[in-house]
Amino acid sequence: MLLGGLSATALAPGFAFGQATNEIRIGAPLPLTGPLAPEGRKQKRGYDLWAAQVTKDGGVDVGGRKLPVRIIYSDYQSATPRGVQACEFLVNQEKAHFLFSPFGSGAAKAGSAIAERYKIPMIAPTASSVEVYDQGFKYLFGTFTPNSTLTEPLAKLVTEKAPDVKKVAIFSRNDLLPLSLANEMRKSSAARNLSVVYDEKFAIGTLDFAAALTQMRAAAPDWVFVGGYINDLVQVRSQMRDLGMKPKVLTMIAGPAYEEYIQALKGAAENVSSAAWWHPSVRYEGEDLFRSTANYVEVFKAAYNGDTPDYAEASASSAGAILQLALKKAGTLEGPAVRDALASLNVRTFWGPVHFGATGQIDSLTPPVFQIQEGKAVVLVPDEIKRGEFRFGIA
Amino acid sequence: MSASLLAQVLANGLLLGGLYAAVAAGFSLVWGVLNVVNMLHGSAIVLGSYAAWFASARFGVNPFLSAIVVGPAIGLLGWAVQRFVIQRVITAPVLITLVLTFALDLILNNGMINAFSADYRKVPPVTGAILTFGPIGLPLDRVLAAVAGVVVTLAVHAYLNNSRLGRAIVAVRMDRETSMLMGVKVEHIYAVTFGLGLALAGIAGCLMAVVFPISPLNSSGYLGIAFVACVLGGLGSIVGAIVGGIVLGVVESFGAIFVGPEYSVTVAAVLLIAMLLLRPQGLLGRAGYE
Amino acid sequence: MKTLSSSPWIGPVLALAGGAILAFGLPVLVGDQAYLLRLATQLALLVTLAIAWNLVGGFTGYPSFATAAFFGLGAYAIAVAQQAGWPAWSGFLLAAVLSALLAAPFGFAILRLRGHYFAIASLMLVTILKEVTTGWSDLTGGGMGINLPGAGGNPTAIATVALETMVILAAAALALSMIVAKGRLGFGLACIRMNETAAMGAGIDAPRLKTIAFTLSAAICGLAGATYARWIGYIDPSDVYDVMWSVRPIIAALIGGVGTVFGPVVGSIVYIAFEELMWRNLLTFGTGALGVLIALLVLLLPAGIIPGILRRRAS
Amino acid sequence: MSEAPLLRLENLSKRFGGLKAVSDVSLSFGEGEIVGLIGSNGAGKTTLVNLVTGHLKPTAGRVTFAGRDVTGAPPYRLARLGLLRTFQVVQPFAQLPARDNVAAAALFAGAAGDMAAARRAADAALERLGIAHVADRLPTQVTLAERKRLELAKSLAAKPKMLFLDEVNAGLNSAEIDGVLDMIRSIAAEGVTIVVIEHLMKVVRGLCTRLVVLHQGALLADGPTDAVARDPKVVDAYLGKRGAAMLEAAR
Repeated sequence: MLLGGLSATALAPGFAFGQATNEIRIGAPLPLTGPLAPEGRKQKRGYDLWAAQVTKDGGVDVGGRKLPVRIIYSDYQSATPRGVQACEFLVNQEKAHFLFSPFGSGAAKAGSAIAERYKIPMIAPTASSVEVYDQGFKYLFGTFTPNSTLTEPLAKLVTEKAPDVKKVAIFSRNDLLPLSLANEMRKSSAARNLSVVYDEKFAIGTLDFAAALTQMRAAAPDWVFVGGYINDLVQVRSQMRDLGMKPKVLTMIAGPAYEEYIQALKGAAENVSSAAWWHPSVRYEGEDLFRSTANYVEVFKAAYNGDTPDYAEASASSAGAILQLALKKAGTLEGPAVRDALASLNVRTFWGPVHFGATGQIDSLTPPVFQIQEGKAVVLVPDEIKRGEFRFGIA
Repeated sequence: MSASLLAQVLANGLLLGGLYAAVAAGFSLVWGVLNVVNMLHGSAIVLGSYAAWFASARFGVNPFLSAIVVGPAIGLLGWAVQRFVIQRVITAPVLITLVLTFALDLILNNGMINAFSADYRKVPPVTGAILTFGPIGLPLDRVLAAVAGVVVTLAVHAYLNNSRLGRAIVAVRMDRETSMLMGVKVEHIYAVTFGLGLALAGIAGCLMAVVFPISPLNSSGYLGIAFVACVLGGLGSIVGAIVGGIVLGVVESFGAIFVGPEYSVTVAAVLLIAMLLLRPQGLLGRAGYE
Repeated sequence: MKTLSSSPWIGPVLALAGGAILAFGLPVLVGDQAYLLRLATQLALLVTLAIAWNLVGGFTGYPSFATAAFFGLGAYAIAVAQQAGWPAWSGFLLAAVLSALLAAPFGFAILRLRGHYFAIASLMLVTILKEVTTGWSDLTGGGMGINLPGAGGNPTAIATVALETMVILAAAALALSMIVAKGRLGFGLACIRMNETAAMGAGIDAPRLKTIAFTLSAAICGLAGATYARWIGYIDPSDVYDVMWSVRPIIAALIGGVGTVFGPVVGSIVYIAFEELMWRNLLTFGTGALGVLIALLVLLLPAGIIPGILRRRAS
Repeated sequence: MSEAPLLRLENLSKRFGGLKAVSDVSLSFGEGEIVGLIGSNGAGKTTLVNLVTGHLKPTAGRVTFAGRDVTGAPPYRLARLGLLRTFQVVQPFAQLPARDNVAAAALFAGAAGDMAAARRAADAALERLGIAHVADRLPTQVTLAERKRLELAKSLAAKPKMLFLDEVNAGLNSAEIDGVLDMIRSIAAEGVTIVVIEHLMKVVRGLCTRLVVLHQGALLADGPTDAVARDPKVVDAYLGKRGAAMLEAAR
C-alpha cells in the first residue's frame, strides 16, 4: 500500500526517460515561494533571459549540433531540505543533464551532494562561502568569490581615504551570508586596528530596529557596517535617519546593489557604500552569447520593461552563459566531460573573466566596491572600472 | 546607560506600541466574539499594506487617506469569508477553525506572493519630518501612524459601546445563548464582527505601510504581535489591545537593549507564556480562558 | 476497547514486524530509485510526527503546536553531540532525553491551558527554541547552521540508513500508540479529552497523564529530529524549527482521523501524495494549493477519512 | 457527632475578588450520616462543595478527610480517598458507553486492578442502580433519569466513603425521585456519608436527619432537621413563611 501510493506519484513524469539528447535539460530548484521568494524570482529572470537568448541564437553549440535548452524549474519553498529533494527529483525523475544550484550557500552546499553523486555538473550562482567548496566535490562550480573579497577592498578603501575612522559598529542579520560578512568585517577591522564599539545580531524577520540603533548611536561609531537583505537594510537605513544617525561611513551589504533599494529610500540612499560580485556599471567584453556587460544590460532592459539587472540576476544569466561555453568546449552532454571543460575554463564573459579554482569557486573576479551617488551606484574599486571618488557622511 | 538613551528607547517603544495596538485590535475582537483564532489576520494586514502601496504608487494618495477605503474593502472580504466559509464549522472544536483559517492564510499569502512578485516595496515618507525634544528624536510619520492606530482602535471601542449593532456584538461576546434568545441573529453578528476585524487589519496594514517595508513575509510577524498583545491586554477587549500593544512595544524595545536584538521575539514569547500561566485574564479585562 | 480481552500485544508486535520488513525490504526493492527512497523516508518521518502529535492532539485533545520545537531540539542535540565526538547512539539518546526533560515541566505548566491558549503557548516554545538556538552560536553555530560529521559519506548508504531508521521509528511510534490506546493511559486520556472535570472527579490524575502523553510525544519528535539531522547532514535553525513541522503532522492526522490509531498513518500517505502532486504540477502555487486542500478537507470531512468511512459503513 | 468525624471543615473561606462567597464555615460530618445542605441561590452551597471536593482552592481554612489534611487537594486525589461528588449538570464522557463511563471511576478511583475488573465493577454498579440495560448505550442515548443514575453509579464504582450529591433530583418526576431516594438510603446504610444539596423540600424532609443552612456564604444553622426547620433565623432568612409551611406539610 505504502509503495503503491508512492510509486504512482513518483513515476508519473518518468516518461522523460525515452527522450534522446535532442535538447539540453537543466534542472533549476528555486525558492519561488517562502521567505526567499524575492531572491528566487530574481534568479529565474536571469535564467530565463539566458534561455531566451539561446533560443534566439538557434540553440547551444554542442559538438557541431545546435541544441535547444530547457530549464526545468522546481519551487523548493525556501526550505533547504526541499531544495535537496528538488535536486534529486530533477536529476532522478526529470533526467536533467545539469543543475543550477538552489539559492544561497546553505542550500547550495546541501544540494551539491546530489550533483556529486550523479556526476551532474552544478553551477552555483549565489553561493559565496568557502565552506561550500571545501567539501572536496568535483562537480560544483560557483560564480561568487569568497565573502572576504567584499569586505577587504572596502576596509582598505575606507582606511586609506579616512584615517580618522577608528570606531566601527557591526550589525548583522542572524543568517548565513550576513553573519559571514560580519565575520569578515570583524577580521578586516582587526587587521587595521579599528575598534569594534558595537557588535550585535538581529533576528530574521525583525521589523523594527529603533532600540538597537539607539544603542548603536550611543556608541558613536565612525563607520557603520550592516549585513542583511534588502528589506532589513531599507528599514535600518530609514530608522537611522529617523534617529538622526550620521556616521562618517555607512556600508550595507547586500541591498544597495539592487535598484529597489535606491527606489525605496530615495535621498536616504545617498553615500551608502557597498560591494557586490558584479555591477551593471562594470565594463567587460566577453566571448559568451551576451558579448559584453553593456549589451547584457541592454538585452535585460529590453526583456524586463527597462529594469536594470543586479548581480543576482546577472549571476544567474552568467551560470547559463558559462555552461554554454563549457558545452561548446566539451562537445558533448556527458557529465564528466562537461565537468572537465568547466574546470579548465579560462574565458572572458560579460560577468567578468571566468576561471574556477581547485575547489570550483571562481578565482578570477574582482568584486566592485561602489557607492550610491546622486541616485546611482558609482564604482570606486577596482581602478580599471572606477567611476568616482569616495564621499563621506550620509544624509 | 544614559537617561537620554533610556528615554529614547521608551519613546521608540511607545510609538511601536501604538502600531501594535492597531495590529492586535481586530484579532482580539474576532477571538473574543467568535472564539476563532484568525490565522488569516497577518496576511490581511499585508494585503492592506499592498493596497496602500498601490494607492500611493498609482494615485499618489498617502496611506492615511487610503486607509479610509482600504479598511472597509478588506472588511467586506472578511464578512464574505466568515459568512460563506468559516461559519460552516463555527461550532467545531478549536483545532478545526484554527486549521481552516491557517489554510485560508496559505492561500492568501501564496496568492500575494504571486500577484506582487514578492518584492519588497516601500511607501515614500508622508511628511519625512523629525520632531526633536532635547535628545529625543521622533519621526513624525511614525507618531502620526501610532496615534492613528490608537484613535481608530478607540473609535471601534466607542462604536461597540454606543451603537445598536455594536451592543449586539458585545452581547454575543458576553453570552451567546442569551443573545440568541433575545433575538440577536448570531450568524449575522459573527459575519459583521469578522468583517470589522479584517477592516481593522486592513487599516493597520495601511498604517504599517507608512513605517515598514511591505512584504508577504511580514504576515507571520504581524500575527505573532497580535497574539502577544491580545493575551497581554485580555481577550476580546479592544482597550486591552491598546494596553497590550503598548506594553509589548515597550518591552520589546528594552529587551533589544538589555537582552540583545536577536532575542526580541523570545522576550515577547516568554512574556506571553508567563501571562497565560499567571494572569490569563490579561493586564485588564475579564478572565477569557475556558 | 473491544479487543482488550484478546492479547493487547498482537497489534504492536505486528506493527514492529511490519516496520522491520518495510525498513529492510524497501531499500532492496527501490534501491536504484533514489528519489523513491527519499519520498519513503519523508513519509516515514511524517507518519512518526503525526503519531507523536496524535498522542497529545488526538488522544488527549490538546492541540499542540510544539512538534517543531522537539523536532528541532532533537536534531540539534544529535548534531552537537556528534560534533563533540559522541557516538551516534548516544546522540539519539540525548535527543530523546533532552526533549523529554524539556517537555515534562513545560508541558505540566501549559497543559493547564485549554483550547487556543494551549495552542499558542505551545507554538511559542518553537519560537523560543529557534531564537535560543540561533543566539547560542558557540554551541550550535547559530544562523550559520551546523554540519554533522560523516555527512559527506556515501549518499546511497546515508539514504538507506536514514530510511531504515525512520521506518523503524515510525513502526515503534505506531506500536507505542497502540499500547497507549488500549491501555490504562489511553483510557484516562480519552476521559480527559471528553470531559476533564468529570475525569478528575472520577479519580483520573489529569495533570500527570497529560504530562506523560506530552513527554512521550516530545521524545518521539526528538528522535525523529535526530534521524532527520543525520539524514540531511546539515541543519540550520530556520529549517528544523520551521512551524511547518508542527503543522504538517496536524494536517496529516486531520486527514486520516484525529484520535484514531491508524488515522495519522493513512493521513500521512494521502498528504505526501497530494503534496508531491501539487509540487510537481503547480510551480508557484504549491503552498496555496495545499491551503485549498486543507480548507476543503476541514469543510467537507472534518472528522477525517477513517472516521468518515466508519460512519458511512455504520449508517 | 462521633469523636473522629469523617470530614471536618475548619474556618473555610473563599473570596472571588471582593466577593466573599464562603466565609468562615466550620462543619463536621460523621460516618453514614445523610445531611441536607440548603440555602437560597447564591448562598454559597455549590462553592462550598467545590472547595471540599477540590474543584476550587480555599482562600483560608482547613479541610480534613479521614484523618488527613486535604486542604486544596485536587479532585482526583480526593476521589481516590473516597470523597466524591455528582454535578448539578451531569458530566458524562459523551463518546463512551455507559459501562465504560462507570468503569473509568472504578479503574482510577475504585482501585480496580485492570480494565476487565473495572468493567465487572461497572456492571455491578449499573445493576445495583437498576440500569444494567443501558450498559452499552452512549450517555446521550439514555433518559435524564437514567443519566442521573449513571452519575450515581460512577460515584458508587469509585468505592466512596462520602458523597456530595448536587441537585441529583432536579428535573425528575415524583416516582423517579422516590426511586433515587431509596438508592441513596441504601448507599448510606453501608456507612457512606451523604450530603445532598437540594431545593426540593420533600427530599430534604424525607431523607435527611440533619440540616446545614448557608446564608450569604456563612453558616446560619446546623442541627437535626426538625429543629433547624423551625429555627426563626432560618425561617426569616431562607425559608420564608411559605417555605416553612411547605416543610411542615411535607412532614
